[in-house]
Amino acid sequence: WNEPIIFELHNPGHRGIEVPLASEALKKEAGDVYATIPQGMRRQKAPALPCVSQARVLRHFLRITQEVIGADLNVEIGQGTCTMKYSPKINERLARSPKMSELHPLQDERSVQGILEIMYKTDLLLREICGMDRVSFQPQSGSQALMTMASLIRAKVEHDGKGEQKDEIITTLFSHPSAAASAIVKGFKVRTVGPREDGYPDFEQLKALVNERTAGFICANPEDTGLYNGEIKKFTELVHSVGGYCAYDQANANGLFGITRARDAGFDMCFFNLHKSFSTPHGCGGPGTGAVGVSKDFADFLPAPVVDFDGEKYFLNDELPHSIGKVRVYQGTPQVVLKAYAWMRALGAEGLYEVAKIASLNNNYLYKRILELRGTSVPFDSGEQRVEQARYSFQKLFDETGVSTEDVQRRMCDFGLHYWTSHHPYVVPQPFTLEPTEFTSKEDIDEYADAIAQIVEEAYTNPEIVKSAPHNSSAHRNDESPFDDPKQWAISWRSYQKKFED
Amino acid sequence: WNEPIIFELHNPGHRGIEVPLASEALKKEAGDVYATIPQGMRRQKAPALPCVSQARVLRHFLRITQEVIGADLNVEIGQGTCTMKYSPKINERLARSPKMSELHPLQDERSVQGILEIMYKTDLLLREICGMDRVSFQPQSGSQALMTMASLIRAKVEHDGKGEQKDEIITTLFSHPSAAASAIVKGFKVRTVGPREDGYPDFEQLKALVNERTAGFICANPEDTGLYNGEIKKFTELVHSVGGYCAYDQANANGLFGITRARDAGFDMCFFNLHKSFSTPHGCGGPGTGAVGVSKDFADFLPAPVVDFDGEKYFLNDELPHSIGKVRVYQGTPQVVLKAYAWMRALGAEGLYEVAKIASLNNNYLYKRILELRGTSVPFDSGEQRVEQARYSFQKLFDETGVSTEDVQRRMCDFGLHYWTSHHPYVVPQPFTLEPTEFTSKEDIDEYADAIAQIVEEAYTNPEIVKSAPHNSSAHRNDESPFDDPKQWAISWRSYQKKFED
Amino acid sequence: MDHKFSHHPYIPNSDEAIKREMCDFVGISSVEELHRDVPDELRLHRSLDMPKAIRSEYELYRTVSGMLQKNETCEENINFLGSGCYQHYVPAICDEINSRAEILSAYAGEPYEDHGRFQLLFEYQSLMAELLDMEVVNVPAIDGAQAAATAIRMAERATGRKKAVVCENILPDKLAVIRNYCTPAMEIVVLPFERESGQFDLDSLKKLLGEDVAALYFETPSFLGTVAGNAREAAELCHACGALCIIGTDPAVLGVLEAPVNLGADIVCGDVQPLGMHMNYGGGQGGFIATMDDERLVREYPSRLFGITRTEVEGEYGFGDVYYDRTSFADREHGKEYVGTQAALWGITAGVYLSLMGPQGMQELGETMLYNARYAAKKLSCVGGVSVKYLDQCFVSEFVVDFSKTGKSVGEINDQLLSRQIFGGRDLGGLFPGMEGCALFCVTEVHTKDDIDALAGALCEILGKEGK
Amino acid sequence: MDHKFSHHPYIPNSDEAIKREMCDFVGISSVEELHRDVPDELRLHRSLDMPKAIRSEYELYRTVSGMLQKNETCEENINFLGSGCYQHYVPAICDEINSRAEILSAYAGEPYEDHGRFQLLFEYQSLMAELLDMEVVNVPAIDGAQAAATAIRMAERATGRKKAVVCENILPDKLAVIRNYCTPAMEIVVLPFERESGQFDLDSLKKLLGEDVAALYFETPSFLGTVAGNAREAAELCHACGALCIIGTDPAVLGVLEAPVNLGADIVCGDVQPLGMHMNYGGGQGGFIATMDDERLVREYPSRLFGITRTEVEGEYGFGDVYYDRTSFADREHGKEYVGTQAALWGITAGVYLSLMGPQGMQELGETMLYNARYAAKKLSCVGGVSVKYLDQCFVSEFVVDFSKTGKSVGEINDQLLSRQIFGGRDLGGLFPGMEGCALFCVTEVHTKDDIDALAGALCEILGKEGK
Repeated sequence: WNEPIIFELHNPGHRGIEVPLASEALKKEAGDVYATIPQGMRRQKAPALPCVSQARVLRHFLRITQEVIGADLNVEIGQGTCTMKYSPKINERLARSPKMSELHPLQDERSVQGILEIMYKTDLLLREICGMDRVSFQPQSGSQALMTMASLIRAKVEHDGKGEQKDEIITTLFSHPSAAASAIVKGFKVRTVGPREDGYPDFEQLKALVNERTAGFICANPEDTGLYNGEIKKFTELVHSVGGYCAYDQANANGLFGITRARDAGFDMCFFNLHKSFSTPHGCGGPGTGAVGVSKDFADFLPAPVVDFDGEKYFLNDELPHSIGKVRVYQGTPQVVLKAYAWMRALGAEGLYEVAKIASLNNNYLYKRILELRGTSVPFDSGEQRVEQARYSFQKLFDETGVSTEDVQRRMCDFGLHYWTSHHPYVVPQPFTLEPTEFTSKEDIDEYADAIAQIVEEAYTNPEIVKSAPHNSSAHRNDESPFDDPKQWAISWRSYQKKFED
Repeated sequence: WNEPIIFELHNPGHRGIEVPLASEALKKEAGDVYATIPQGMRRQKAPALPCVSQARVLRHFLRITQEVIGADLNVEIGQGTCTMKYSPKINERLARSPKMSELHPLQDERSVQGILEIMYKTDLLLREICGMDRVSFQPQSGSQALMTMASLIRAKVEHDGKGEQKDEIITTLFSHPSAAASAIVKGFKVRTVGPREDGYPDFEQLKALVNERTAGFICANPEDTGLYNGEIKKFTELVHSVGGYCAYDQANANGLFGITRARDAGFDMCFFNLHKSFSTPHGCGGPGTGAVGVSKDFADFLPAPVVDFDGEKYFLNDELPHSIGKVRVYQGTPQVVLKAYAWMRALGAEGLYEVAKIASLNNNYLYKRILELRGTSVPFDSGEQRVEQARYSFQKLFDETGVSTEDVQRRMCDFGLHYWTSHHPYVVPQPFTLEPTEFTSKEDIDEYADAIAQIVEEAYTNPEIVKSAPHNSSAHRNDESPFDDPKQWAISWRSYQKKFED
Repeated sequence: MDHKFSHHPYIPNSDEAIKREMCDFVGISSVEELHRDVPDELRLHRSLDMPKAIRSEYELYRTVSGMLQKNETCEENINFLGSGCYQHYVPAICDEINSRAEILSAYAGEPYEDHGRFQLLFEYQSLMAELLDMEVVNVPAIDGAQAAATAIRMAERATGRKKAVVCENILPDKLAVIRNYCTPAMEIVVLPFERESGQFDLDSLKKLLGEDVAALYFETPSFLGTVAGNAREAAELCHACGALCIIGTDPAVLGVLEAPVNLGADIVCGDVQPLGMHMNYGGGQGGFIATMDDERLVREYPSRLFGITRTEVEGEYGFGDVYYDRTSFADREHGKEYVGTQAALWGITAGVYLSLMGPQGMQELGETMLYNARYAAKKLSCVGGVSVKYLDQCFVSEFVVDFSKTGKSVGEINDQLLSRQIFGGRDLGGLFPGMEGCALFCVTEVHTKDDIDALAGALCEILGKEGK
Repeated sequence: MDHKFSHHPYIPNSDEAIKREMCDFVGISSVEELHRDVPDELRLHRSLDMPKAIRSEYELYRTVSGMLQKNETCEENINFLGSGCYQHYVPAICDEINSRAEILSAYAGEPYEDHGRFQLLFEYQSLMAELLDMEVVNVPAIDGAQAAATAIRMAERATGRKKAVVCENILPDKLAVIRNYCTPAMEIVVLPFERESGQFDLDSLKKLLGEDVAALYFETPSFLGTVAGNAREAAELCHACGALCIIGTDPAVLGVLEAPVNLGADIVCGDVQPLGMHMNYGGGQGGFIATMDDERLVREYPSRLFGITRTEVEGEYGFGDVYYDRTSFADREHGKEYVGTQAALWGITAGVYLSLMGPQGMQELGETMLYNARYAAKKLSCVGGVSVKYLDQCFVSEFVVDFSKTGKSVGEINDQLLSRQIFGGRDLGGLFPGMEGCALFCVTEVHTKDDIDALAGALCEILGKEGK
């Protein structure tokens, strides 16, 4: 489509929808409401929103949605670390019932027993999966869950009387950027453990960093490399030995359901992204839920309220004496919890175990297919299996053909496929990160790997076609110069008008 | 996309959905059910349906839907006679409520008062619009409504004691093919009145055809030409004078709401397509509703039941002594009636009048724009305004450039636009039929007319680009040879496999 | 009016300035000059008399949904009504697809810009063909009744004969549709079913068949739920006299019951509603007609038939109309019956349903219904005074319950069930002489053991007797 | 288990034959050989203890929807709860778009293959910018509370100061979020509001402001519904001491109330939930942060900011991340706060909502709320013993009802309203000292005169007194 910006559809005679107007009878009794508005507080200039007819608004947005490729539409492997899986439509149907959507968070508990029951039972299921003692659904995302964990560690060390002394958090280089960034937000200094040559986090580096200042240790396992660190318990024990606490980023737990549990590896807390491993859809980036599970030592520190059951009815329990307060208004995003609950119920224990096995099998199958291609490699390689994802490198391809991983990325668009490189700064050179999940079929993996194979072939025979991509996507190559230039950047249509249309 | 046929996605290990199984306890009490199946009546060979995983089924159908352009997605002018209008999403939301969708047609009337009230009130609104005395919603489409009208005429002439004598129905050449075809189904002979040079049906021809054999007269007004026959009352009076009955095809009443009414022009019955003028969506061709309105003389002949109101409750009235029986099981498609009801309520009397005015204004604006283009003409032209549509001719373009109306049709696909020629046989040479409705904006009309203008320009400067179209559509040019050849045609995948894959 | 009729969200050009501009272009001074061809005597010189416009979407929503709240649904109650419209589970993906704006708002585009619509309906045809074990399936007809009526007319044209024998044991609505549709072209003769067996009798059939008969139409399962054990013999009798055998069936049972073509049917028809359509108070029906790829029959379809072909691009499929010249679109009154809007969206949905179900799903669906119906029948026949007719026969989901010995009418019993939030079976009294006091109950895969037990328990209460 | 775990519809490769083939390729003999890196001591040597899988979609639907049936909704009752989560009408098109599979299942594609996602969010930013009369709006933050907390942290970085003054008169949840988010980096000082006026006092404010203050945060309308009549003066006081003025607002009122930027705000923030999101038991929140196009502030956003550009094709727009290097995605702990999943889908939806509403819709929305709230307040204050606080001030949709002279507690009254299918206002007792016996009521455009009259009538009954 080449759909214009919505403002370009403006016609002052058009209208999208009408709003109920107060009846004359009501207006008469209410009196002159405008007179109540204090001097200077009434809107002077109507907002310059566009006037567009209803059907045209619909057409506009329908067309634009066709220019997005969600997990429902493509072979969803290329957004590694994102754990893109199938979000069953039945779960969405349930979540969109008015019995869910038309609830106000302050309703009397008697009138919301259904959703409270679902939240409570989801808490129980997640406790069983991670081995923790209590779960909060308040964080709306993984990053917010990381911030919540940093907040819990801060509150706990202060409660331990060591608030002044313990001001460092240790993380690992292949953990999510937010693990480090959210610790900073919570006033910690960040220390980073790098990987060994074989890709595992370096225990020797950890030893060098752990000391009486260590408040906590936050890591993923597997990290973005997809390697499972079998020595993880040594790590947590070392941190515990100096009075620090251990937090596990299980945003993506997809490869480990029923295999091993966070608590058993010595962690004090962990979190799951319900919008990743538990299949609730990403919605272009939220709302999701980063469900934080903690051991009983931390249960009273959680953001309040949590959902409890008194044997007869479910209720919101605000009695958390050491609560960090809140990280999100009300109770988080309950409709996301509902979808995750339905997903777990559809699978049961054996199903979750199968998820872990198949996600892993798919990844190792893909891993072998990718490494058979010319120009690919995996730095930081232990020779071991990967769990659910892997970070690859096209350094060799780049050296031999001049085709960079960003070139491959743009070319993949022409196949209607995603391809993600890596967070910055790149640790792996010319990186790309792939993650199939259990919903990916063998046919899908082959289709994806075949596309990469074709691009590799092109790189060696006709690199120009790769470098000049995309050729066949919904958009052509951007002029990227404005994005980092304050004089040119335009973060709204009105800025664009001002900067470019004069 | 180039999405395969669903059978090509078959993998015997995959599964799309699971069905509830009878519990062991129930099975035990039920006993061996297979033993109850008579000899030879149990399915021997499982149906060769494909096995596809749920996400892949979804992806398949989502992708295919993206290859259809409904009225929600394009400038919907090119399907003349189809009255493609905006179907408000709120109406769809209401119709998809379980309070509508989960009703069984045999439920006790006390449990369906809501839908019965809606049907009754819609009947009242339609009576007011057409001036008739009673409406049936049983027919699911316009063609079935035409057949219903033919059935009513047959029943009435038989009731009049003239069943043997009156065996002819007269229609007009620019009326819908089903007007003639359904009369044949009901055992009538069909006589056709052609147009005069100025496009109006020829009264002289009618005079020549009307006689004691005339059972009925069925026509549209405007016909596909978009011309309103102002002498229509002379036509109906003539038919009445020999004891015939007059039926009005108001499938498309879009240009006449609040302007003039069927009964006032002397018709005994008429029908509206709720999926056209009343905005309920077409759904790729049904289900719709062809609501048949009749004068009181025909009320007892309608298919039973109709909805009635006794002052306290709504009920299904089966007491129609001369009823033709049924044309559709149960009460037709009530969810369509609901959508039409909501649409009328959103507009009211003045809104319906505005619909007629704007549909007409839009059409006359388009008419002028099209006729300004080289190569276009309108045969059968009275020089008068068109109401809601018009049938144009590209004969001149064809003579001058060799580009046919079918070539233009294929080329219009490249613009993401529909373009319909005409029913067959073509009366207008190199025809095309355009119909904007009230939901079409001026900008839309200009976009459409500009696309035609560009193609006309191409026809005169570079005809090959038009003739070889489509270039940019979801599919390329078909090999059309199999469609009329019994040895090659393949109306199912299994036939295709048999005929082509050996 | 509070509002002038301008700026309506559904009518973009309902703005004075825009109207002005367009009128100028057209050469009129106001929109009132339009419709000048409508003579004064025919004009309505007043406003239509109807309630004021509800301009805001919220008020419209609240008004209409307020009316709908008066309905009681089959989700809120336990429903045992079937009789041609069945409560099956509708997979979420069926609604996901049929509510997609692209297809919901589409109509009749051409094979190129509406490639997807052709593919959707071609796939529907192909999937139904597998379920039915046949080769040609039409783009859906109005409903199963229309499909039966058209099948009979197809037989009329194919054989040149003007009489059809129709078994009594079908949905009465369907017989009414067939009668109207075949009148006056054909004579419809009804073959009664035997009250004691629920089946038609082959000897009676033989008496009605002859050289003047175009077709026999019967159903399996029948309206009463019984399986036509003599279907093969009936088909042979038809063929012996040159008549076609038309069998109506319920596609939901074909995972466990033999496809009618393998019983000898020449044309098979029925309703796709069970395959993914909500009941919609009867609005979910759509008809299918199927044959083998026999030119003699294919040329008699009035419906559109979408065929597959290849395109100029290697490996790409294209689609188009097969033998378009048959249709009334191509040849008006010389076409076969007529064609137009029917029930395409339901065909597409049935295609989605069958793609999800696969062979195993259809088999399990049938099996669950077999078990549930048998269990329900046994359970109800244990309620004092109640018996189930034809209990020794096979039925998949529907069966006849005889209350005639309970001292209460079906109407009374259903009233009392209704107050217990149960929709009881359809009263057969009045539909067929000799079936007074009987009701047709339907169970499908949506019924749990608890649901059936609740019915049995309620009947015990109502009839004042303990279950045995 | 009845079913082996194979052929699950969500796990296509859960089939023995497929697993076999893939294991062979990978070089293992079974899937049990995967995870060999997980040491034995860490392995869970048992199955997870949880209920059996519900394999059929129907049973899953029935189970979960059965649980949901225990909820009573704001559609089935008349709801007067607001307090940061508002019941507005959600246009059908908002749901139509946000349920589209394409965007619902999308995440983080690149500007080329996910061009549409960038455009959707750029348009959201642009539409919000018009509503707020500002130039830069972020891709949505978690909720309005997070937006406020981040705005304060932005001020911290922009000013290099470590103290923020926050008015007491905000949602208590929001204050708790701000406190946690700013601890320990900043000191949060609460500026109390005056009980008699519901407003904060400028003199008190002056005492708290100083060279060490990064920002003042207050809201208009406030938590109690009052409009901050001294907003301009407060902003001037901030600017005089080099602090930033951050104003929180409700976007639904901006058709009638002045945009905070024009009162002097440097940063404006709030929640998009009122703009087309269902309440979802609190799950519909999403935060916005807005500034002018001032590089000093733009570089402090932690959020993604989508910008527009041109492409190599004349007349085509492209989109991308503005100043990506700010973010934690680009620079881990050196980035501004952090970024990740937030509430993008609600941003997209708010964009659809504003596109539908246009300027007139937003103006009418505000006006209807003004009338409804004023009418409700007058009506309730006529109920004996009941008074409305701050009745002489302006409020758009929320207002405080004082029941302290009725002899009944807010809890008792709400209990009795609940039994009449009315959700009464939020109890302010316990939230703010001095507000015992008071409750916060909310009316919006969804309330009809009948709804409000029903509330007043119910209160008369409950309190045993006639309305005047």
